[in-house]
Amino acid sequence: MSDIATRPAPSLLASPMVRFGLILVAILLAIAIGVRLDPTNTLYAIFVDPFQQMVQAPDLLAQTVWEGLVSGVLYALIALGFVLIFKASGVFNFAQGIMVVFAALTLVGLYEKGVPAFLAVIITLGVMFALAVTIERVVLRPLVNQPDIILFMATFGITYFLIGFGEALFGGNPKQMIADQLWLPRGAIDLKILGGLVTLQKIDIAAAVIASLMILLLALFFQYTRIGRALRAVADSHKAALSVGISLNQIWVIVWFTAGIVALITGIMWGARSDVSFALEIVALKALPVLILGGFTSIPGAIVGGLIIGIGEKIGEFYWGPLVGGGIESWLAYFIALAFLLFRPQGLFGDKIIERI
Amino acid sequence: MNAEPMTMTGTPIRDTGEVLLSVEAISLRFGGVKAISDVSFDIRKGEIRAIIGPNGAGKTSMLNCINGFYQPQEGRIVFKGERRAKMRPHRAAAGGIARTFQNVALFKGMSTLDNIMTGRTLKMKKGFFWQALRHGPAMQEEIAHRRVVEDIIDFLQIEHIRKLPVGKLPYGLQKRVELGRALAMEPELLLLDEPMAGMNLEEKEDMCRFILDVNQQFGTTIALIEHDMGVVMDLSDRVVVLEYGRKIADGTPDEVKANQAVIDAYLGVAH
Amino acid sequence: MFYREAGQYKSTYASDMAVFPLREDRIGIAVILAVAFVAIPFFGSDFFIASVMIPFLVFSLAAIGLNILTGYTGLISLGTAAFMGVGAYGCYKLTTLFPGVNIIVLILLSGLFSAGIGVLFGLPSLRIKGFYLAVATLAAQFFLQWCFVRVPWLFNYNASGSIEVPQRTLFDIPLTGASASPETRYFVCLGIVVTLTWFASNLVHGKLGRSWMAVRDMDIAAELMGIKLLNAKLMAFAVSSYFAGVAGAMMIFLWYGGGEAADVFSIRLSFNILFMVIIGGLGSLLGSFFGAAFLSILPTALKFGLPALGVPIGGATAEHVTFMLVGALIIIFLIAEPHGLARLWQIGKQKLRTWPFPY
Amino acid sequence: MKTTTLMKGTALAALLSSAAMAPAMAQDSVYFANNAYRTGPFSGSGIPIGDGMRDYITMINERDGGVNGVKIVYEECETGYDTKKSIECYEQAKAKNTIVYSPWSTGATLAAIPRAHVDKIPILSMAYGLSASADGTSFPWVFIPPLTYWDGASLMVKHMAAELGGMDKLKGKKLGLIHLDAPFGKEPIPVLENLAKKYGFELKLYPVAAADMQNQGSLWLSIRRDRPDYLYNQGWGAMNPTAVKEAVKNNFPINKLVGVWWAGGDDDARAGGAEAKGYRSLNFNAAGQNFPVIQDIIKHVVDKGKSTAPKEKVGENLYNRGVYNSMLVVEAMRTAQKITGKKVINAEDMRRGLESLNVDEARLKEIGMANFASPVKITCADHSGHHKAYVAEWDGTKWTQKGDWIEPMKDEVRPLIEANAKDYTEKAGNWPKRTEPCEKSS
Repeated sequence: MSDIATRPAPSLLASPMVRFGLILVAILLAIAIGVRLDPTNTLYAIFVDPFQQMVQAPDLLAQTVWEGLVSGVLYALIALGFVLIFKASGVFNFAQGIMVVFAALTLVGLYEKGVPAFLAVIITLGVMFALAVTIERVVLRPLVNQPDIILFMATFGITYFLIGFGEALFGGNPKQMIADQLWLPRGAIDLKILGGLVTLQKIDIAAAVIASLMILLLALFFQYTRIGRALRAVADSHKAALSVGISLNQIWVIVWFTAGIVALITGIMWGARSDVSFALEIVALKALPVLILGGFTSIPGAIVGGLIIGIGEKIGEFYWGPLVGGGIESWLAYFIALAFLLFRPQGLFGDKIIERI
Repeated sequence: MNAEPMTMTGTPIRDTGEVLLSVEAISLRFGGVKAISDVSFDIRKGEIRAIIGPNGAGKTSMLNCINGFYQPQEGRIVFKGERRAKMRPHRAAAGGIARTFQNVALFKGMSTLDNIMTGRTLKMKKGFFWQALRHGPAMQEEIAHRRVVEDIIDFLQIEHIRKLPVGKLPYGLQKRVELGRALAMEPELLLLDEPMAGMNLEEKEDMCRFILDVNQQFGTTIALIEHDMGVVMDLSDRVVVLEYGRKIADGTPDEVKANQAVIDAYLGVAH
Repeated sequence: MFYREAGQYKSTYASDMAVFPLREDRIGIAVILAVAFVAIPFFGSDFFIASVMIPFLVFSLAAIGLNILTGYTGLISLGTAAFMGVGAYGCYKLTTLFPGVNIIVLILLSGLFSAGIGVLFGLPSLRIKGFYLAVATLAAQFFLQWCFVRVPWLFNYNASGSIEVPQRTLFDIPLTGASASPETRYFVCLGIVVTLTWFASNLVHGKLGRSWMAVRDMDIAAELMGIKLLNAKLMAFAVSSYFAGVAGAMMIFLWYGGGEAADVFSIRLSFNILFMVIIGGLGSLLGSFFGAAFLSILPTALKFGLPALGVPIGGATAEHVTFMLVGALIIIFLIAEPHGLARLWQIGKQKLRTWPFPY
Repeated sequence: MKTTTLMKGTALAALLSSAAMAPAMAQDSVYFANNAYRTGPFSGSGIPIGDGMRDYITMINERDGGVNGVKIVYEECETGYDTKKSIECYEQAKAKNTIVYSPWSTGATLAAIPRAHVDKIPILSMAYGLSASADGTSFPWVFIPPLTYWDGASLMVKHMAAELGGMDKLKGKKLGLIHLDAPFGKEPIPVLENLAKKYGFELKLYPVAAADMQNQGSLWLSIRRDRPDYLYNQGWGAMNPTAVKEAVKNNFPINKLVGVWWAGGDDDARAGGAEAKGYRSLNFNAAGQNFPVIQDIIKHVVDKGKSTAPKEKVGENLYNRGVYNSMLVVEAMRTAQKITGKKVINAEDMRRGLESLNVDEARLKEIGMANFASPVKITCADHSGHHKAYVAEWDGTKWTQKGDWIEPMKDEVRPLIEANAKDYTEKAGNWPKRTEPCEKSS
């Protein structure tokens, strides 16, 4: 073995300050909840009642899980865009969220200007390709070999630029996704099961199917094409890839374009569920806890992480949210991710952190 | 090469004092891989102790165990009579163990002066509020420690780079600054991990001189890892040899030189 | 020519360790302070003081706070706004609990609340690093923002859910509340910012600052030098959040003058302050001022300055242009000078040092 | 280097100072600053409102040559619905001597209220802002016609009772409140809580965090679980279309979902597609182009290319609401001119004008707004008027009036307003006592 090795990670819980902090948080939470409720019923409300509800109304539980699953798929799609870029270029692309909005806006904007729907999709893909080329030329190439943090910051710049640019071009008002024109199904399938009704939106089913297909395609692409192999090589080592004659610039364009395609599909799906507006950009932040869970470099991680976050926050909000007045969905995802991090700092599927000296 | 004439004679002539640190049956594993198995040796007060061995023998891991960066699964380390199975790095530092690193681990964004001043961190006692004021006692303390640091800078002859950021210094100078940073801690035990790696002859000679001076002037006990056998044999009082995480020899340079297992290890006898 | 170190000898360590060892720099600082304390309040219009200078000062302080955490200690935070919010709400509670205590004291004390909360959310930093930590700070951002809306105790059960800034005086001069003149509020802000900047400068030049930078540059080596990582990091969180908290209290009490505070301390603000730190220069106090000046004044100048100069620009267009410009500038800066405006300033000074004979 | 920096600084300072200088104003004009948000996540609502406001003022200037010959210099200040920017806008409006400040967000209103009382600038927050500011005795400088959020909440209860067949039928029913998790969204809660106690119905709260406006999945699951009989939506921006879509998706009877007037944008309802037909919202202005006033706007402004609104958007609900708001400004100005006898009025005159504002049926007819809105009367003590509103229904393409104009429960709302005004002024500490005399006419 070598002098370089994994270091037994220090147990966080062993640190007295941490333990103190955690106990403090727990006590504060307990008090906060306890004050709101009849004190004797607090424990019941936290530990018994939600589970009773789950058993009593299994249809609602199924519906909650389904809702979580669908939003999890969408989170996973955004996270997937992050992972693709991170793997190939080591850039933590903060702009992925705005790319989703930008792609969807371009599509809808073009349609509003009278371009037929499917032609609009093709043109939007062209726009995303142009965006990828521009980002590679203007941002990545001059910043090559800079520390990761600098590249991360640069993607903030891209985000802001795209917000201004997108609003200037298409206006900031919410727009409706052209779901019908893209032959996306509408309506719902009502399943009379579990002593109740579980409603599955066709658009949600379509989202899940399309997402799965896309992930499958990406996997095949990585596994069996020349470019895919090159991408994996770059992910392993930039220098090694260069030394066997892979053009980094080309790879970056391809990766950012791929992320752009993912963004467009995410935008269509999410837009069809609500509508296309810049408020989506904030929802896209939810992809970050997904990344924490799944690790920055793992595609399966992004998917599993997305599902855990999606389902976790829906169940948390639905069954425990009312105890504190609801609305906990806005931060629950981050806390779920944090809780996981305390035990696996590198994420569920992330590469092991190696500390060497 | 400059040398201390006495060690050339081969016998352990220096009166090295009582045991400062002893490593007792240490084993360290990473997952299934054994980095160190059942190694014991001691370091006596005032001596220069070398740890040598082929690449991957577990030398750096050994140093990492000594100053608490790694925690061995088995065995104990006794330092200044105090037994411990677990040790946090900052406790080791507080106990008087300082070290340098194989690949220079300086604070690249800081100046030479600030780097060496960090070595004084443990010795500076003024609290937060005095620091925020940076007047009165805090300033006096800062100045007192600055004096010590300036002495070290003089000693290592790096006055000219005092205010430069270390990231841009040549490698040899960086190693010197790193030594200065360790010295600023006024350690009882100084661990040097390949202090001469990647240096040219002239720089090596300088570094050797510094090491000997430190040992003699300040009476600092030194444990060093080094690949240059000439340097090891010239500098050290006693040598411990590791191979594949096991100790294969321990003794004076001459004894070690004559040891068949060591010769095999270095000449690469088939295993 | 004017700016030389030649001829200035340091005979004591104390003078060599001064923050501004050069006479010219000290004169420069004196001039800036004179302008800030005398010229601006005398010659600036109310609009300039209230909408340009006070925001600039508030953001400078917040940026210094974040710079201590991100620039000096290397821990990225996306939760600055939430910590500012803690300061603002903390100050509001203090003013209701201790109506007799001077408001300036309360503003300075309110930072302690955010320091405490900052430490709490800094705990994971021992175990997680880099981007992971950045995401973890988002937990603080969203959770605290939720609390600002959801815990009615924080806003004294006001039906409007907003902070109402009471009038508080010093020597019968109103410092806060609507009747406080922009000049007074500006002086209070300026005083706080100058004092706290001085503290910050002392800290980063001393033992604690060195520990922070050591943690940033090579945490493992720092640990082996005897620096307790958790302590150094938590200290950075505490000091950083303190600054953010005071900035937040100043924001509501001396700038906004009350209102719907919960949505003020949003993720957008966190990002903005991060940009200020990046553009200004990571690890530079001076850079924090540059960054704050740049990003807080630029949009205002675009929006109000251009129409005043006769350039027809609609409000919405100005807004879009600002976004695009800020984005583009971030990228340009990162490409041209990753160390920000502060480094450009240094390079400029270096050139000046040798001017007019650069060789 | 240094000198140049200093010079640049001075130049910038000069530039910004001059930006705030009073505009070179012709003798016969007044300045009116309006906050607009044509950018940001709420711009979908902000754009039609801004268009409506601007177009009405432009029409008055074009058609009548101003108000009694005094042109209104209308200027928009972009806020992006951001409080920080709105404060800048306030400072600018003040520096330019606006006759009235129009904050256009609850956050901006709250921030401006204390200042306005010192700077003596009237605030016209039309059916938004601080409900308590309807108390003219405590808030002489704030006006909140034609009704407050609390009136809206009481209207919702009345509407529910009317559909159920009487107040007594409310007992045992469930009313859900979907609201933006911010002060604006929480406004109706105290009134609804009181009424729930009084009439024995149950109130359920469904908060939507600003970050989750488009992500309401779990909230609607809770609605499915709780099965409320009616839902009141106190939402804004991207939250509304999402709520309508979710209601459709979750098979919630769409005609039982009623939005506050700000949840009644055309785009909000359109998002739900054909199934959104029947979605309702409270309203205090009529939608559509069939009013003389809108026709005049089309004739004098839109057709002449002086509007940024496309012709088909003219007459949309929020556009018309912008028109209504500008009408209040113009009528108040006219009143001020009448009271003071001056032509070019200032902010203090405008306050008096607002306080004596009385737009009755006849006047509405004169200005081409018959059946467009209910008459408005503001008095010295009552700065809102708590006027009638109606329930509008989305017919799939446009908003139509459903049912009559109904009075809010003024007797429920008024005590609450007075209590809260007292609370507000007490907490603020030396809140200025009202010194402005009431007009004799009011």
